[in-house]
Amino acid sequence: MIGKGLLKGLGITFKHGKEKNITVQYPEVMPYLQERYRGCLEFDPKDCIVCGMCIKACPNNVLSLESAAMPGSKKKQLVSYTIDLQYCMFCNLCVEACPTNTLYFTHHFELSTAERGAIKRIYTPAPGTPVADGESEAVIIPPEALADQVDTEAEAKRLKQVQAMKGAISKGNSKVLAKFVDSEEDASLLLIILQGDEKKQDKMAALMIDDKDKARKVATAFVAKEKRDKAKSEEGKQ
Amino acid sequence: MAPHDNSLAAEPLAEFLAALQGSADIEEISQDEYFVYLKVNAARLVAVMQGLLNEWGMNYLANLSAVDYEHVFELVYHLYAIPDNGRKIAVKVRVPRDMPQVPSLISVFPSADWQEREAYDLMGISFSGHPNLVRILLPDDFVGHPLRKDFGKEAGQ
Amino acid sequence: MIKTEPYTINIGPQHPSAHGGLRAETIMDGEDVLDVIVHLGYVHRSVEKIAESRTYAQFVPYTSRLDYLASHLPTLGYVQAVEKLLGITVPERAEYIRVIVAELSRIASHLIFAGSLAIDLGATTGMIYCYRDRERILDMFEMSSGQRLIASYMRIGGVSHDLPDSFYPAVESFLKDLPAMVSEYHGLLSGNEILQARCQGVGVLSADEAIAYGVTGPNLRACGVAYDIRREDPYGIYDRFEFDIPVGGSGDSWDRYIVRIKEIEQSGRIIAQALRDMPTGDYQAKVPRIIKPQAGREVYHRIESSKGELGYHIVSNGTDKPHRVHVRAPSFVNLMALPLVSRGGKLQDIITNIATLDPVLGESDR
Amino acid sequence: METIFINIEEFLTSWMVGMGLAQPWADLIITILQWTIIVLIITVNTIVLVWMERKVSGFIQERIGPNRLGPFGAFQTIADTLKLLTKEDIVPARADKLIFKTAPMFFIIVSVMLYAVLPLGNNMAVVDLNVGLFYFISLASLSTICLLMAGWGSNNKWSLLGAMRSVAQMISYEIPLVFSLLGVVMIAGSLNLTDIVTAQNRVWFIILQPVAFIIYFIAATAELNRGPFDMPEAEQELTAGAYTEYTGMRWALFFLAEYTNLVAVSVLAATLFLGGGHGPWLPSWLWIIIKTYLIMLVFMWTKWTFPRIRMDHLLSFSWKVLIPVSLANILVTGAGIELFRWMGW
Repeated sequence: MIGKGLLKGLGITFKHGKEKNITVQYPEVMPYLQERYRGCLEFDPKDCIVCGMCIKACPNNVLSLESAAMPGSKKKQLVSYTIDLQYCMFCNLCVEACPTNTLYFTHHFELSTAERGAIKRIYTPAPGTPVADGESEAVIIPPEALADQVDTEAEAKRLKQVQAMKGAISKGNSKVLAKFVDSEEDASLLLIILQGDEKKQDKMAALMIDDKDKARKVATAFVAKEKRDKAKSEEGKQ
Repeated sequence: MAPHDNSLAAEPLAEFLAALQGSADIEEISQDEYFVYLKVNAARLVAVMQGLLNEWGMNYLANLSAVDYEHVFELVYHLYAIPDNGRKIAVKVRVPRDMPQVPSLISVFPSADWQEREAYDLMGISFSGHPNLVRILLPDDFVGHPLRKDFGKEAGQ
Repeated sequence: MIKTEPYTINIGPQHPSAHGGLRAETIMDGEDVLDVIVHLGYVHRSVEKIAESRTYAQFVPYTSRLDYLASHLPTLGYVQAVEKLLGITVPERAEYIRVIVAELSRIASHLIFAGSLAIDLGATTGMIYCYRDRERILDMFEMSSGQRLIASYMRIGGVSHDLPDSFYPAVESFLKDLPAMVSEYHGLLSGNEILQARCQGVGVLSADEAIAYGVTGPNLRACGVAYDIRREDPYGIYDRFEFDIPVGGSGDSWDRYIVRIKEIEQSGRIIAQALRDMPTGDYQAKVPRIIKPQAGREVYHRIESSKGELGYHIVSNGTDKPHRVHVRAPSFVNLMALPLVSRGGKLQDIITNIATLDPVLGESDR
Repeated sequence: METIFINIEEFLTSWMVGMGLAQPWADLIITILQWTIIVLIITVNTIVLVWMERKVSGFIQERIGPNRLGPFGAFQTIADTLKLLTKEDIVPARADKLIFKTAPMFFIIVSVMLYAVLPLGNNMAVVDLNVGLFYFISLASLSTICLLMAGWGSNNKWSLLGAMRSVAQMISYEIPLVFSLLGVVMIAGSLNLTDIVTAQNRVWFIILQPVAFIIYFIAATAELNRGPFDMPEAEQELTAGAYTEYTGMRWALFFLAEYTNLVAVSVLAATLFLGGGHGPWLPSWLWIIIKTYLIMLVFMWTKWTFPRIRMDHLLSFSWKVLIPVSLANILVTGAGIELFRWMGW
């Protein structure tokens, strides 16, 4: 009979009126979280052995670290460790990759911040913390201290030089480049490459000031690659 | 045993392979444990597909994907039959990069419609005879075909 | 004779029933639908391009985000495809764990289907009940993987964790309550004459059309074709389980609904068998840390996702990153049938058809 | 208790006449007072009803419903009203501005006018009209014009679709609604609502006219545009139908009018079928309130249980089922009345 299903539906909804509510009143009552729940990604600097496995495992470049060579040892020590949580997918790959359980997920899930920058977490080892590995006596130097060691005046001069070099490249002065490649032709080719790519330009300018030999190597590599690509694309057309 | 044991059964294939050996349309037949691969010239694609549909009952075009190999594009069509007849066929067509044109399969398999539009949109392969070859996933005013290897490489952040 | 004029109306992308960004440009004559033009891409995230710049293992979390309503299924398809590419055999226990979570995913996805169909037809309470029961499945995913919705639980060669002890009582009590839940849906939704009238005879898809348009999964089975990849082309260990393939008859929206509700029960059967037969042992195979498949190898692996045939076409170039990953998304291909089934119907039938074709736009737009 | 309101009214009139005011002027002031009170009641009642609707849906769906503001979330609706009052009033650039702006006003005016004839207790109708029922029905069908104005004035396809749906729906359901009431009128022998209530002092008409009551209930749901017949609004299909372009207080007026209509229709149902103010122990006006709220609970219960029906099914249901059944009901009623007369009751 038509209407029987309708009445049955009414009966079901009526029955549920008496049942217990399933609502969890969230801010007052915190939801029950399972043990493995992946809330916020946290880092514990004291166990880190600076192996970089987490950074290799991360699909989205969330993690980065700064390290310094430990005096008198091949090992490195941590200077700072950054978790840029806004890109994190909470996929657990870094946690699985970490050999010392330095990275872990907490149950804290209220991650919103008032400012975009605040979601980036930067961890530094506590100043004066000896490195976990007992072999050397190395002591972590806080990054602020490291910054003091840099000669600010020399750095400013260097930056000025780099800027000048960049200006020359973007203006199309291939003479500055001629020192770093074999021929005039290559220099103009390199100029085209560098003008086309802002990043390469920055890198090259810095290298040309800091390390002339390395700059020469990189420049030749760039030119050689460009030539190869050209040859290939011509081959492709044929 | 191959992982995920859904490899090809030898039984219904022998006859099929024998019949195809003689076909002039097919340039090359190869086989691994999961698929029979047929290499076909783009010009003969529709005829081959029609043959596979009519004579061998391959009525289900499951997948169409386009792969960018530096100088050529390769289109791979994965065919099955409903109800299953044990044959799993991947038809491959190679087209030159500077003139990527393939005849559309809409007349044989209507399911090629959007899949061809997708290949056009993302890989820039044009399907001649497609009634409505416009972008499907990207906005209409998008420039370029992002799945090509020479499209800007800076992915991620 | 009154002169009428067809007009165009845009359903979506901002529409309560657009299922997350579908735009159906509808050409109508009064309330009658003359044609539907589907526009996709509002949720396009270039997943296939991203795959080319990630290593094989790194791409796993992205696949979870394809079909976020049954996130274990797209991950399962991807990791199995890579395992095929590498020739890795997965430990027995991992295979059983995969089956259990995959079938739970399928139930969750079908519950979303029933709930969203209910709300699209205006029965708000039906939706709430379905979502309430799905919540129990999400709790189980939280136990096993630590994440509720986008679990990324599968790993190449196994799963990320073994199942915790708390998982077994939860899944057993869920299976125990499943018949009661299903009978409640039947009481509130299936038995309802209004819902029947809204679904029966609406959006009819014939078996031939469905095959020609590549429609798969429950939508194909609703047309009376018993084609289930778990049975036809078994992957993993699906050949060990006993289950029925529910089929419909006429291929209308009602059959698509009923087939899915019946599949919930069948998935329950598979989970019960898997729990019974599950061996102890490893949950992860030994997989090299850096995965570099042979150059030039390619594989197409397909699984029966909750929406239909989900396939991955992966081409390797010998490096640790795939040369090409193509996702054959069932929602994408199934949506092709939307204009076909909607033509000649009413405006309200489009809503029913979108709901019963059950597309997930994250998957179709990729 | 029974005559408390009538006593107050009489006291006020005599007080005004005693102050030297002419009788017609005193009556006018009293009438204005009555209307003001009715509008106040309607507004306050809507706030209660919105809260009740939310609580009912919460109970059905195993939720709590509003619970933050005041005891049991009772002030939630007040907060909502304040929010709506402060919202920006958006008029679409291409809208037919006059029609767009006046539609909600007409809607609420029409809804309030319905209360003129409703007896909210014994001898408590504002106007004791001898064609009260006729007046009610003709005014109720005016609301469709307001919806059409809203849909047309918005210059939006969704709105227009919703408006056209509402017109088709109202026209179809007006007929079974009237026919279902005819049975009651035939038994009572009057169109005056007070007389109809008096006619029920022995037995309620829901017992004599069960079919008519069901038809009235269904048709009234359709007239009210409530689920499962909320075609003009249909938020899952038409986004919000005729109300798509309305914001802030204009939208709130529609909302208010819908609930006003809901109360009016429920009062009418209580009056015609549930014996109006008849009932033991309690005063008549309290009985009316209790019965009205019970009927409204059923309205809400059905809304939150059923899916929305399809437009063409809706129309064919009216023309092919409800109208024939209601006609048959009239026939049976007529025959029954004759039979009873013949038997000498």
